[in-house]
Amino acid sequence: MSKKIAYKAKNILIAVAIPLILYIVLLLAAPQAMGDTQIFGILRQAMLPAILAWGVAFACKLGLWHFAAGANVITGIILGAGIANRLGGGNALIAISIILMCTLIGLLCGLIYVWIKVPSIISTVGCMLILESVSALAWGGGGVSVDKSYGIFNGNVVVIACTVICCLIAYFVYSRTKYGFNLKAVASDIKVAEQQGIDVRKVKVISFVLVGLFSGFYGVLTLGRSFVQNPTTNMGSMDMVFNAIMCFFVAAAIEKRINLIAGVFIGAVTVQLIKFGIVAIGISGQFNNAAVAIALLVFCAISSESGPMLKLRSKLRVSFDRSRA
Amino acid sequence: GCGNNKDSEAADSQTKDGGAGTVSESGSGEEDSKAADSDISIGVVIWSTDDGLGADSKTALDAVAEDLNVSLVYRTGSYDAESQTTDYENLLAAGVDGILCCVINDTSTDDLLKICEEAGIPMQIFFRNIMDEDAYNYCMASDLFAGYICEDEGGAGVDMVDELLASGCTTFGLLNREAGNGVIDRRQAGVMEYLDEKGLTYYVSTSSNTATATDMVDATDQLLAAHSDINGLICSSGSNGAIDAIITDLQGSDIKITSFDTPVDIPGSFEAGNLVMLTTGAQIDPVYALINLYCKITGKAKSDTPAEYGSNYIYMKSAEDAATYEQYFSEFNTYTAEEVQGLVEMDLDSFVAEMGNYSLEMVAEKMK
Amino acid sequence: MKEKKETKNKWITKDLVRTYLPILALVFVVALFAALSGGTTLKMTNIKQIMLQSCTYIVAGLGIIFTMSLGNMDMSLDGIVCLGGCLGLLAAESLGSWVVIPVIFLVTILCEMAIGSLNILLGINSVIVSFAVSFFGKGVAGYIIGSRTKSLSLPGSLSFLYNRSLYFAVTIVAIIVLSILFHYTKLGKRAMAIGSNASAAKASGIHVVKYKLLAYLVAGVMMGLAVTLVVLRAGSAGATSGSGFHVTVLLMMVIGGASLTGGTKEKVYSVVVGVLLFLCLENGLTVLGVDPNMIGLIEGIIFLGSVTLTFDRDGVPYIL
Amino acid sequence: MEGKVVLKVEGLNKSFGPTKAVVDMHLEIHPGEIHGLIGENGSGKSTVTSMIAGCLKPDSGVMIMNGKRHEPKSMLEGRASGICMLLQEKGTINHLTISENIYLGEENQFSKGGIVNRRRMNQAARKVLESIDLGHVEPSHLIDELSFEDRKLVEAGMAMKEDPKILIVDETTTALSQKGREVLYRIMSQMKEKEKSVIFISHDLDELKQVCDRVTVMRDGAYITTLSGEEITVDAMRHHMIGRDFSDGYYRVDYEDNYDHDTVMLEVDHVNLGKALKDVSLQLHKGEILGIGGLTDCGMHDLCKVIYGLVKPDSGEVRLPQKEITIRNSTQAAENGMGYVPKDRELEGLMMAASIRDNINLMSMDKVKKGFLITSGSTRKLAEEQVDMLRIKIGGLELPVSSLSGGNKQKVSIAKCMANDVQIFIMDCPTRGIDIGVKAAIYCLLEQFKAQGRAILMISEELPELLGMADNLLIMKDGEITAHIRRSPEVSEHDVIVKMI
Ligand SMILES: Nc1ncnc2c1ncn2[C@@H]1O[C@H](COP(=O)(O)OP(=O)(O)OP(=O)(O)O)[C@@H](O)[C@H]1O
Ligand SMILES: Nc1ncnc2c1ncn2[C@@H]1O[C@H](COP(=O)(O)OP(=O)(O)OP(=O)(O)O)[C@@H](O)[C@H]1O
Ligand SMILES: [Mg+2]
Ligand SMILES: [Mg+2]
Repeated sequence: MSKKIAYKAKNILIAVAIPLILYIVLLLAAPQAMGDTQIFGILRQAMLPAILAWGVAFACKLGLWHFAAGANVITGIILGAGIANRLGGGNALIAISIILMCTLIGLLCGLIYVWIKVPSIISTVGCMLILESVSALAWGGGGVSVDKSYGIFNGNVVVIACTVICCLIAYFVYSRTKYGFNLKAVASDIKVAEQQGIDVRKVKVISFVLVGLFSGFYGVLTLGRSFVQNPTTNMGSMDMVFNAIMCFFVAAAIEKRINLIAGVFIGAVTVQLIKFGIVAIGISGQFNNAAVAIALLVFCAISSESGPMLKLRSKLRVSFDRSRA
Repeated sequence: GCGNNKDSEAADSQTKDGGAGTVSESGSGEEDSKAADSDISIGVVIWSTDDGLGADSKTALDAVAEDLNVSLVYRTGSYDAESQTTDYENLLAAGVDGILCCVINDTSTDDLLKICEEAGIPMQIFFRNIMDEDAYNYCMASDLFAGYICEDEGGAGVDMVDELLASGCTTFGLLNREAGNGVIDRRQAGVMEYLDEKGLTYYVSTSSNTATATDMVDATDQLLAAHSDINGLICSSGSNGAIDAIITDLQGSDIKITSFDTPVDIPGSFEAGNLVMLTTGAQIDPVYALINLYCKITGKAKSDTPAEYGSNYIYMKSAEDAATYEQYFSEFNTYTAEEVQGLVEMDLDSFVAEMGNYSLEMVAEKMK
Repeated sequence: MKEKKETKNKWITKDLVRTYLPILALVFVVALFAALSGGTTLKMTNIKQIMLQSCTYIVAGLGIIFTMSLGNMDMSLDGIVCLGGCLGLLAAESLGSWVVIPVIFLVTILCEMAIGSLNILLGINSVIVSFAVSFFGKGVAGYIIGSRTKSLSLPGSLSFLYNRSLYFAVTIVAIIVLSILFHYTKLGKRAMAIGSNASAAKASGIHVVKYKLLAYLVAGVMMGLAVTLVVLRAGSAGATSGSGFHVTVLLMMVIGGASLTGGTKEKVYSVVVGVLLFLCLENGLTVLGVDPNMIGLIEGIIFLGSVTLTFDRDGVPYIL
Repeated sequence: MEGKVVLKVEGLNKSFGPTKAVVDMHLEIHPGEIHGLIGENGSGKSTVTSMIAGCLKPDSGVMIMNGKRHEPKSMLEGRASGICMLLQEKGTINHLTISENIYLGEENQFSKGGIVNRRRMNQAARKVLESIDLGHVEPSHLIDELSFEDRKLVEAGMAMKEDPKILIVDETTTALSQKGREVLYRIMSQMKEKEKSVIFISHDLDELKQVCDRVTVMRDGAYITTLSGEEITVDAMRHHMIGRDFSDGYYRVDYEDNYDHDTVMLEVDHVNLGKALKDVSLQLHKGEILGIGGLTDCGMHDLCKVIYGLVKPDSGEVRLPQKEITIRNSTQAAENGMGYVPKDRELEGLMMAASIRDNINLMSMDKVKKGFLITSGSTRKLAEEQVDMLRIKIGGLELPVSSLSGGNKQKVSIAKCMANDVQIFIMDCPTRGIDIGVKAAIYCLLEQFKAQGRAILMISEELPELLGMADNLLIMKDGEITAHIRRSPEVSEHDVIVKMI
C-alpha cells in the first residue's frame, strides 16, 4: 500500500515539477515579489483560463480542434447578456442567460460538425467566422455592457466558488460518468468504440456542448471583470482558443501521471507563473510567448516516452549513478 | 446632422447602390449621368470597427460620408503589412477613388502608396505620421499622397505623466502592448522617454496585441504584485473593455490611473476615484482625414503638397469633463452637413485652425 | 472480366467527380462574383492581382503539403513568417541588403527542421511542437522589435524584386518542381507512405526519420521562399507579420481538397485550387462592397458549404 | 434438438460497391451446437456474421431469431437480442483500464445519479477475468499491459458476460496460442452445455473437425452445403470450399538436401534482446527454407524484427555475408535484398487506406523510377504484374487495400516484397488467417522462390506447414533455440511439440 502511495506521490511530484521549479527560481530571483498574496493572485488568475481550458479539453481529448471556442464565449456573452438586458434582467438572469446561450451555441457548433461531416478544424473555423459576424451584427453592433453591480461576479468568493464547481463538474464528467468513459474510449480507438455500441456522434456533440457550458462560466466571470464585451472579427477570438489549447497540451503531456482535469489547472498555473515571473524579473513581456513555448516543450519532454527520449534518460541515469559512485 | 435620421436610411441605400454603380462604371469608363460627386467611393483600411475607437471612428466617418455623399468600403482585420497590401489591391478592384488607411507598419507606408500610384488614386493616412525617413521622403514627394493626420501621442504621454506626478505619484507602472501597432508604440515610447528623461522609476508589463480584458487585468495585478511600490498606472490601450476592468479592479486602492482609451461609463469611472486623466476624442481624426482626401479626389486639394496635420486629443480630468463629453459626443457627428461642406471649401490655413480649435469646449459650444 | 472493367469505370467517375469538385467550386465562385459585380472581378488587372496575392500562399502551401502528407499538421507558419521576416530584415540592416534572403531561408529551414526533429525526438504530435515553435517565433520576433525604436524595412535596393513577372515565374516554377517532387519521386511517395502507415513504411525499408526530416526540409525551403515573397511584397516586417497565416493556409488547402490526415490521397493541385478559391471569395466580397461584419458570415457559410460538398470522406471513416 | 432453430438466415445479400460479398446466403443455427463456417478468403464469412451481429446491414434477405424477425440496427441491438461477436480485428481499446474495456457502454450498471462507481466495476470485472483464466490480472490496470492474446481473451470474457444465446467467433483462434485456444474451446463447450450456440469461423480444418457439430461451407459469397457429424472431414471440407478435389502436393514432396550449403545469405550472430532473445545464432543459405517454430511468446516474432533491422539487439549482430554488411536498420535491409512480411499485416504491412497499386509499389520505388521520376505507367505495370502473378482478387488497382479480404491483403503484402525482387524473405506467419486455396498458392510460391535460389526464413505457429515446407527447422523456447530438426519424412508433429513445451 505504501508503495502505491509513494508511486502516486512521485507521479504528482513530476507533474508539478515545472511550476514548482519555476516558483523556486522566482523565489530566488525576486523574493520580494513572491509573498502569499502574490501566490494567491497567481492561482486566482489561473482560474479563469483553466475554466475555458477544461471545456476545450473535452474537445481536444477527442482530437477535435475547437477553434470556435473563443467566438463561442464572445458571442454567448453578447447574445446572452443582451437578451437578459432587454428582459430588464438582474445579475443572476444575465449570468444564467450567458451560460444558456453559450451552451446553445456549443450545441449548434456540435450539430453543424456532425451534420456536415468535415474535419472539426474546418467546421469550427467556419462556425467561428459566422459567430464572430453575429457578435458584430448583434444588437446593431458594439457589443454589450452591463451595470457595475455585475461586478459581484469578480469577487474572490464567487470566482473561487465557480472554479471549484467547474472543476468538480469537469472531474466528474471526465472521470466518473458514463459519458467520460465513452469519451476516453472514443478518444483512444474510435472504431472499436463504435463497434462496442457507443454512439460516437453523440459523444462528439456532447463534447461541443461541454465546451459551450464551460465557455458560459468563463463568459460570466470575464464579463464580471470588464463589464463590457466588444465583438471580435477576423479570427480575433482565436487567441483565446490557443491559450486554452496550450493548457490542454500541458495536461495531455502529464496525463499519465495526473488526472487530465488537474493537469489543465497545472498548465494554467504554469502559464500565469511564467507571465508573472517575466514581469517580476523585469524581462520584456514580449518574451512571454517564447517562454510559454519552451515550458510546453519541457513538459512534453519530461513526459515523453518516445524511444530517443527514453534512451537519453537512461543514459543520464547511468552517468548520474556513475558520478555518485 | 443631428436631425436627419430618417433621411439617413434612404441615403444609406442610395449610397450602396451608388457604390455598386461606381464599380462597373469607373471600370468601363461609361459616361455617367448622376451628379459628379454622388458616386465617389473611398476605401477605408482600419484595424477593426468593433473595438471602442474603431467603432467610434466608423460612426463618425459614416456620418461625414453621408454628408459628403461618399460611399465607404471598409476593410478590417489586417494586422500586418502583407494583408494591408492585399486589402489595397482588393479595394482597387472594387474601383475606389481613394484610400484612407491606418497603416499598421510604418515602413510599409511608401509601399502602400506605390500601389495607389500604380492605379492613379490618392491616399491619405490617419492616426499616423510617418517615422521612417525613406518612407516619409517618398510619400511627401508623391502627387497622390493626400497627407497624414495624427494626434500628438508622445505629447499626450508626457501630459499623462505630468498629471500623475501632480496627483502625487512617484513610481509608475506601464501597461504596454506588444510592439507592432505604430500608434500604440508611439504612445509608449513617448511615455517611457519622458520618464527616463525625468529619471523616474517605472515598470513595464507587456500584453499581446489581442489581449482580452481578463488578460489586461491579470497583467495589471501581476505588475502591481511584483512591484508593490507602483502608485501611478498608464494604460496605453484597452478599448475592448480592459480599461473598464482595470478601473474596477483598482477601485479602493490609492493607485492613480491614466489611459489612452476610454471606458464605457466615463463619468462613473472618474467617480470611482482612481482615474485622473483620459485622452479621447480621437475619432475626429479620420473625419478630418476623410475631408482632406475628399478634397484631393474632387480636385479641390487644400494644398499642392501632402498635408501634415496634427489633430487634437481631448483630455478629460474629472467627472464633469466626462459628463460634458458624454453629452456632446454621443453621436460623434461634431459637424453638421453644412459645416462639413464648409470644411471642404476651407483653405488650408482655416482648416488647420479649425482642427486646432477642436476641443471639449468647442464641441460643447457647438452642440448647445 | 467484363464485370471488372465496369467496376473500374464506376470508381473512376466517382473519384473524378471528387477531384474536380473544388475546381467546380472555384468556377462557381468566379462566375457568381463576375455576375454580381457586372464583370468587374473578371477584369485582367483584377485577375492579375488575385494571382499575385496567391503567390505567397501557393508557395507556402506547396511546402506544407509535404509535412501534411506525413499526417503532420503545421500550425507554426505565422511564427515562422514573423521570425523569418524580422531576422532577415534585421540582418540586412547590419550586413547588407542581399543577406536578407539567405537569412530568411536559414531561419525558416531551422524552424521547420526543429519541428521535425522535436516531433521525432519527443514522439509527440507535430501540432503541439509546431504550436510551440510558432509561439516561440512570435515571442522572439516581438522581443527584437520591442527593443527597437525604428521599425524594420526592406532595403530599397531590393524593392525591384517585387514585380509581377518575377512572382508569377517563381510560383509557376515552384508548382512544377514541387508537383514532380511530390507525385513522381521517391521523396513525395515515401512521405505519403509514412502518412498512410508509418510502421508499414518502416517495414518496407523506408527510412522514416530521414524522409520525415526531408519533408520538413522541403517545407522549410518553401517557407523560406514564401517568407521572402511576403517580405518583398510588404516591404517591411514587424511583430504582427504573418498573423493568421497558418490558419489561412490550412483553410485554403482543405477547401482545395487536401486531406488533413495525410497519406496517399494528398494532391498538389489542391493547394493551388484552394488558394485561388479563397482569394476569389475575399476579392469578390470586397468588390461588392460588403460590410466587413457580414463578410465573416458569408465566408463562413461558403466555407462550410464548399467543404461539405468537396471533402473526401472515403479515406477517413472517422472524421476528426 | 433437431427441428429447433435459434437463428434462421434466408436469402441474405450484401454488396460493397461493385463487390458482391454475400449472395443469397442461407444458414440455420440450432441450439446447443457449435456451427463451423468455412470458405476461402473473401468468400463472405465475416460479412454474413457481421450482419447477424448487427455491425452491417443486409441489402436484402431475412433473419429470424426464435421465430421473430431479427433486424439489429447496431451491434448493441444485436447484443441485446443475444448475439455477441468476437471480431477478427482488434476489439479492445488501449489507454483504458481492463475494467473500463469490459464494461464499455454499460457503465450505467455501476452508476448512481450519473456517477460511476469504479470499485464495483473493478470487482465485477475481476469475476469476468476469472472466467477466462486471467484471475491474476488487476482489472484497474491499463489494458495496454496485456499481451495481444490476453486481450483477445478479454474480448471473449466481455462477450460471455452478456450471457449470449449465440456467440460468433470469427477467426479468433488464429491469434491465440494453444493455451488461449484451450480457454476458448472451454468457453465454447460451456455454451454448448447451456443449450446455447456458437458460430465458429476458422481456416484450420483440423480444428473445425474437432470442435464443430456442423459445418457450413461458403464459396464466393454463396451457400454451398452444410456438413454434419461424420461428414465433417478435412477432405470433404476442402472439396466443398474449393469446388474441386484437392490433389496432394499441398506441401513440398521432396526430401533431399537441395540447397546451396556453401553460400550463407544471412547470418545471425549471438543476438540478445532483453528477455525476448537469448544468444540466438543461425545461418540461412541460398535456396533454403529455414523454419522457426515455437509458442507465440517464444521470441521468434522479435527475432524477425531484429533480423530485419526494425529492432536493435542489445548485443550480437545480423550479417549478410554475401554483401559483407551488418544490418543496422530496415532501410539497409531492404536495400540489400531483404523483404519482410509481418505477422500483423494491417498494422505493419499495409497502408490500409492507400490503393493497391501504391501498396505494391511501396518497396520498389528505386526499381520503378526512371531517372529520378516515378511515372504512373511504370507503377501500374509493376502492380498489374504482381496482381496477375499472385492471382490477387481485386476490384481494381486503385481501390484501397482495406476493401480486400484478409487473404488478399496478405497477398498484397507479399506482392510488395516480390515486386522488389527480394532475395531474402523474412516471413512472419505468412499463412495466418488464409484459406487453404491461397495457402497452397503461397506454398507453391515458396517452392518457386527456393528454386530461384532465394533464401526464406519462415516463422510460423503452425507445425504442419513448417514440417511440410522447411529444409531446416529451429524450435525456440523462452528466447532460445532449443532444437534443430533436419527435413525428413520421419519427423512427426508430436516429436516437435515435445521440444516446444
Ligand atoms: N482511385 C481511383 N479509382 C479508380 N480509378 C482511378 C483512381 N485513381 C486513378 N484512377 C484511374 O486510373 C487511370 C490511371 O491513372 P493514373 O495512374 O495515371 O493516375 P495518376 O493520378 O496520374 O497517378 P499518380 O497520381 O500516381 O501520378 C486513370 O484512368 C485514372 O482515372
Ligand atoms: N468494408 C468492406 N468494404 C468493401 N468490401 C468489403 C468490405 N468487407 C468485406 N468486403 C468484401 O467482401 C468479401 C467478403 O469479405 P469477408 O471479410 O467476409 O471474407 P472472409 O470470408 O472473412 O475472408 P477472410 O477469410 O480472408 O477473412 C471480400 O471480397 C471483401 O473484399
Ligand atoms: Mg473473415
Ligand atoms: Mg475476412
